[in-house]
Amino acid sequence: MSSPFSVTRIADGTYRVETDRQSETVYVAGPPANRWAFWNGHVFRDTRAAEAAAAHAARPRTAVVQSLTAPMPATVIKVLVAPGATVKKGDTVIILEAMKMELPIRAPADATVMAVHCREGELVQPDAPLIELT
Amino acid sequence: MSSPFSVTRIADGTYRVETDRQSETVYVAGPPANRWAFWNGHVFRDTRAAEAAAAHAARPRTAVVQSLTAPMPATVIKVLVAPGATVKKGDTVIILEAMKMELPIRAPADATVMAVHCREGELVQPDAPLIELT
Amino acid sequence: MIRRLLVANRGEIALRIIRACRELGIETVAVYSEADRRAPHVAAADRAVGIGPAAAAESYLSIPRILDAARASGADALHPGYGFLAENPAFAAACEQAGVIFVGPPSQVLAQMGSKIGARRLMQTAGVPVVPGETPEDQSDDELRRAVDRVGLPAVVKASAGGGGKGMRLVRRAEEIADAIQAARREAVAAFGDGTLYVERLVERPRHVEVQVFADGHGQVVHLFERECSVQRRHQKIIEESPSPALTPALREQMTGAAVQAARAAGYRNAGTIEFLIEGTGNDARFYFLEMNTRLQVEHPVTEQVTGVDLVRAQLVVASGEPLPWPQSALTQRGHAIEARIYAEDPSHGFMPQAGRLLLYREPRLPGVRIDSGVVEGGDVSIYYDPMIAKVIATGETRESATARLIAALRDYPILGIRTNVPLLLRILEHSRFQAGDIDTGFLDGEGAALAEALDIETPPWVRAALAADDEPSHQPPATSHQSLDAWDPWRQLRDWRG
Amino acid sequence: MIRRLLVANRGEIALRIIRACRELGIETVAVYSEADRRAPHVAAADRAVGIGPAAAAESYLSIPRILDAARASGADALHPGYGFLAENPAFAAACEQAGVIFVGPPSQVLAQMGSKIGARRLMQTAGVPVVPGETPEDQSDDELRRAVDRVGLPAVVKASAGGGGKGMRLVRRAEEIADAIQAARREAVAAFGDGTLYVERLVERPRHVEVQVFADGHGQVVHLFERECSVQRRHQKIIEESPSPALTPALREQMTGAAVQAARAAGYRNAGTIEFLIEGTGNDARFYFLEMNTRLQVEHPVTEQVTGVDLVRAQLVVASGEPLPWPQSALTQRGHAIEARIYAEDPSHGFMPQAGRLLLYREPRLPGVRIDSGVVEGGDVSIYYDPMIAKVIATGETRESATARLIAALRDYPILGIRTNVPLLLRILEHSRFQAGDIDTGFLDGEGAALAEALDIETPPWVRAALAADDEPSHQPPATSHQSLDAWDPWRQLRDWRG
Repeated sequence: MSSPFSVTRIADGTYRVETDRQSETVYVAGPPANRWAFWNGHVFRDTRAAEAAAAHAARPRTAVVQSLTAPMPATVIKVLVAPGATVKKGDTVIILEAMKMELPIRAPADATVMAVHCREGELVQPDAPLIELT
Repeated sequence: MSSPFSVTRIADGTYRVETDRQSETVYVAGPPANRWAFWNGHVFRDTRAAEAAAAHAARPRTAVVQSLTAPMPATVIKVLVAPGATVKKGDTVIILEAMKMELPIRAPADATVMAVHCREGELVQPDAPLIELT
Repeated sequence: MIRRLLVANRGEIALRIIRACRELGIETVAVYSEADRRAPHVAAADRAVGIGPAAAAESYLSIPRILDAARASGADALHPGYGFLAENPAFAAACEQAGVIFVGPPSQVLAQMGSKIGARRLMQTAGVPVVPGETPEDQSDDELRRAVDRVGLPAVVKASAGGGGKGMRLVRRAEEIADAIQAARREAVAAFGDGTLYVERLVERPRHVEVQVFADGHGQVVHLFERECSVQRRHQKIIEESPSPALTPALREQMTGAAVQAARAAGYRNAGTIEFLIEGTGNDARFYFLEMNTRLQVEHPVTEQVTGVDLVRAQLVVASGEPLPWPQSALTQRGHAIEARIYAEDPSHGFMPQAGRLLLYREPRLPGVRIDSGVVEGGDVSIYYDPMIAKVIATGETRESATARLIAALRDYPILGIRTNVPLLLRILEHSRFQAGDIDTGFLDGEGAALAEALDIETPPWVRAALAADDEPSHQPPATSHQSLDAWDPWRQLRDWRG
Repeated sequence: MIRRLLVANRGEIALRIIRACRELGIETVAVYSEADRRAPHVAAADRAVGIGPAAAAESYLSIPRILDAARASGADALHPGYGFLAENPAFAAACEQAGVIFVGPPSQVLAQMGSKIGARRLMQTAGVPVVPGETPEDQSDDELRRAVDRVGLPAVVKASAGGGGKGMRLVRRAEEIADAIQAARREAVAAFGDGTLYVERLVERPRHVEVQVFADGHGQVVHLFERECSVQRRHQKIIEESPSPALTPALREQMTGAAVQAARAAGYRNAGTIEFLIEGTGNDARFYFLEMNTRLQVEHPVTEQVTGVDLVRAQLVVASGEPLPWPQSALTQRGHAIEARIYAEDPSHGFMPQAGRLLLYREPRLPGVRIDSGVVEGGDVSIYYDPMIAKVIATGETRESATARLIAALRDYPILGIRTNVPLLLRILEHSRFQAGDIDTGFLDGEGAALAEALDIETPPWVRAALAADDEPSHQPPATSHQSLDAWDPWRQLRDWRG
């Protein structure tokens, strides 16, 4: 890849990116699957890993199974569906609680519940699959 | 070794040292040969490595050769003696410059110059042997 | 003087209190839940006592557990911070009974000011303006109409039992009164089974301005000027400043005078805040008592910066029984200070609270910028407690320079691993209405959505270049005190990308 | 307004200037020697230009190289900081000729105030008190005796050509005059081949107190009160504070008035400092002009803290041709601020300068504590430049609370890898004479050795325990953004040593 930028690592996670006319400080952190950057008050998520995964997933498959995951560490307050149930788009399937707020997890489309991977009262981690729909 | 202290590492180089009645924060940094600690405005050098080296050096030897070393990164301004020369205790043998100040390196005892390991104008690092006396 | 103080809180405010104690030579005892075992406030205190599981109800909100910790550690005083039990009269009373100094007002003052009705009544007898309103004994249409006449137009007729906007009707013109009463009563009966109506003057485009007061046990009461807190999202303050751009000197004098009167009437002691709503501008402005906060406020640094005093230190001095360190005549308001609260939340996705590890967290170091925070790089933002992780307080000679400093600080404050409201804060501070000082409490609820939508920008090429450089597997781990330092060069030129 | 400014300096002052520019929207250009390629000021500026090898004479002191950098980068202004070329009239003149705004006074003012004799003469004509002294044309014994009478006792008779104490005699009583003249003349001839004698009043136990002044190009001159700088080691300031504990309100008024007069007489522009010596205390105190510093001082933050203004910002505003941002009537002195300078030197070993890598460097975060520094953990303290690595400025309501804050900050400021004067600073701040405000410029040269000797204490057992724990090979490297974070727990309980 050719780029007009000269990049210097000036401290842990800190990069100076320069051209002849410009110099910017960019902060980068996180593993490839969860990469973040900061510049001048803006935050960016690096989506290349996700894009690669999406490209991989784009190959034809016999059935599309979709996992719903927790967006952050949270406690499972309520599991509203059981495997085999059919749900409509927008139906709340699980309620999480995090930071004193309830977070409903909704079905992104009409679907059938394939599996439930969490229990009420359980503390779940980000990106942990909670439920699978097909 | 038994100790009445509970030690918890609370951050990189930072330790909380506790007894039932007391809790202190101590900072530690550096490789074993150059170990430093900080507590409550006081700085400590860990002398155990140096002591071990001294104990090792205490074994009988046929000739005692002493290296004089630079106390800090410095520039060699002047080398005043050549191998074979005899020097008296207190004689200046090398002049270093560091931080805009001259630092004379003096003979710790009457001695003969065995070897000179630096040249004028050279930048020397701490603990680098500059000259050997016997 | 207090000798050993238990800090019944966590996060940035616990650190703030511990630091004030250190300067006064007071020993500190932290308390922590299981989730906070490794939190910065635990490391900062002289000693620390575990008080239970992560859930606040079983730890930071448990009166018996906190009192047990105070007894076990031999603390002779307790600072509640803000939130949690800070305004709980039963907690203050329990401290008083246990012989532990509660750093705050007496429990009966907490009880009285905690009741909205009690506080309103007290203010009225003290001559402090309250929003005109009444629940007529006689609920006939005629009497309700007369009540509307008394409170003045525009007015709101609403269910006395209600809340949440149900059974509420706005009356702008006299002709609308009859219909409004009928409609409100119908909805009130339907929603609450009780048709009793309350009539209140509508405060239009209100600004939220509060006055810091301080009283000692020797009859001295002072004020420390005002804080403007109109930038709110759903009643949650986000940006606070002092002086308020909305106050004329005459209005300031009236409001601070009313606040001192209010504190005197309440028999107040220690630091407190009288919150007011302001309607109108300039010489037409009117102010109304909203409520009293019987504790140190989150936004107290704004006052510290413009007055040059240490409010937490003064709290400890006054709680020890000593007189206030300053007479009113010694207190001045100089320059301008603005505080922005950093929340772990995602403004682009419905302000969803964020939790996780701070992969990178570097506080800016700028002259005139103070950061009160409770987190460190590598630490976790937990799901259990308030999502506010830091406060940035900028001080300058003028409102413009303080704002410029705050903007510079936020642009230089990388927080990675969780989303925060920093990008939104910047959009607010750069907004023409904010810069003109033309903000009422409805500003953010009105404009916030548009601001939040505009937050995501295209990733600039220099950011892509830095991400690509960070991908390179070549670079070595950063220095630590345990590795060979000679091998490590934090400034190493990675490569020239021009090639 | 200035659009792009070249910072002709390094270290903390370069960072300070860059930050002020950022707030004003001024682009910054850093310069760096080869030794400073990776220094923090280079990273902080918008762009950076290399100007030569490590030796200052070939980089930071090279007028042509710095002007080349200014031209190449298109800078329309240049801030010299302090030290290096800041008070060099030829440098200011070169900037003026190159059409680059020099942020400081005009070159001819630098030239005049840089000459001790010229400055002294100017002050005398402006009516500012100078230490009485003269070199009589007629060098006869009688005329010299009359000169001693005129300057007053105690007096010093010294070689006019001399320095370093040679040919110097102290005269306390009139009877000693004849012998002193003979002895001084003999030594003067022997040492310098010139027997001309200078007679000067001896200032006993002098305090060093300076007044900050500021002048714009529109005829406005203000003062920003005083700084007390009597804690010095060999004329090197170590601790500075404002207000001075030695000044009565009357003396402050006289001195600040004299300083404004002096600045007016000098045709001064931008920020400057008039240094005075004070003799005696209370109402008997007298003050004498010592010299004028025609630049921003190292200790300027002390003034910023007590007056609430930003001196660097004002420098940039005034250099742009705008009027001073404050009339005298708007300037107030509130609270107390103390600054301690942290030097990389070893007080226990003859104050030998230290250089090396900062193995651990953590700045304390305390309310009311400002740190202006130019180093980072993992960075190198170089042998090439000034050994001052940071300034800690504590502000409080009173001298006692500011001192307590400064002590708390220094006790919480670990710097490992090189020795610093932090332990000595603590001993000075805790000294009864310092705490009583009873310090003259001889204090540290008198008591310093004893203080420095008492610095080394026995390693306490808890420090040994931490060192032993750090030996354990078991612990993992700290988290970085590049390693798996899940595996790392920075707060891991290492072990219980009670076992």
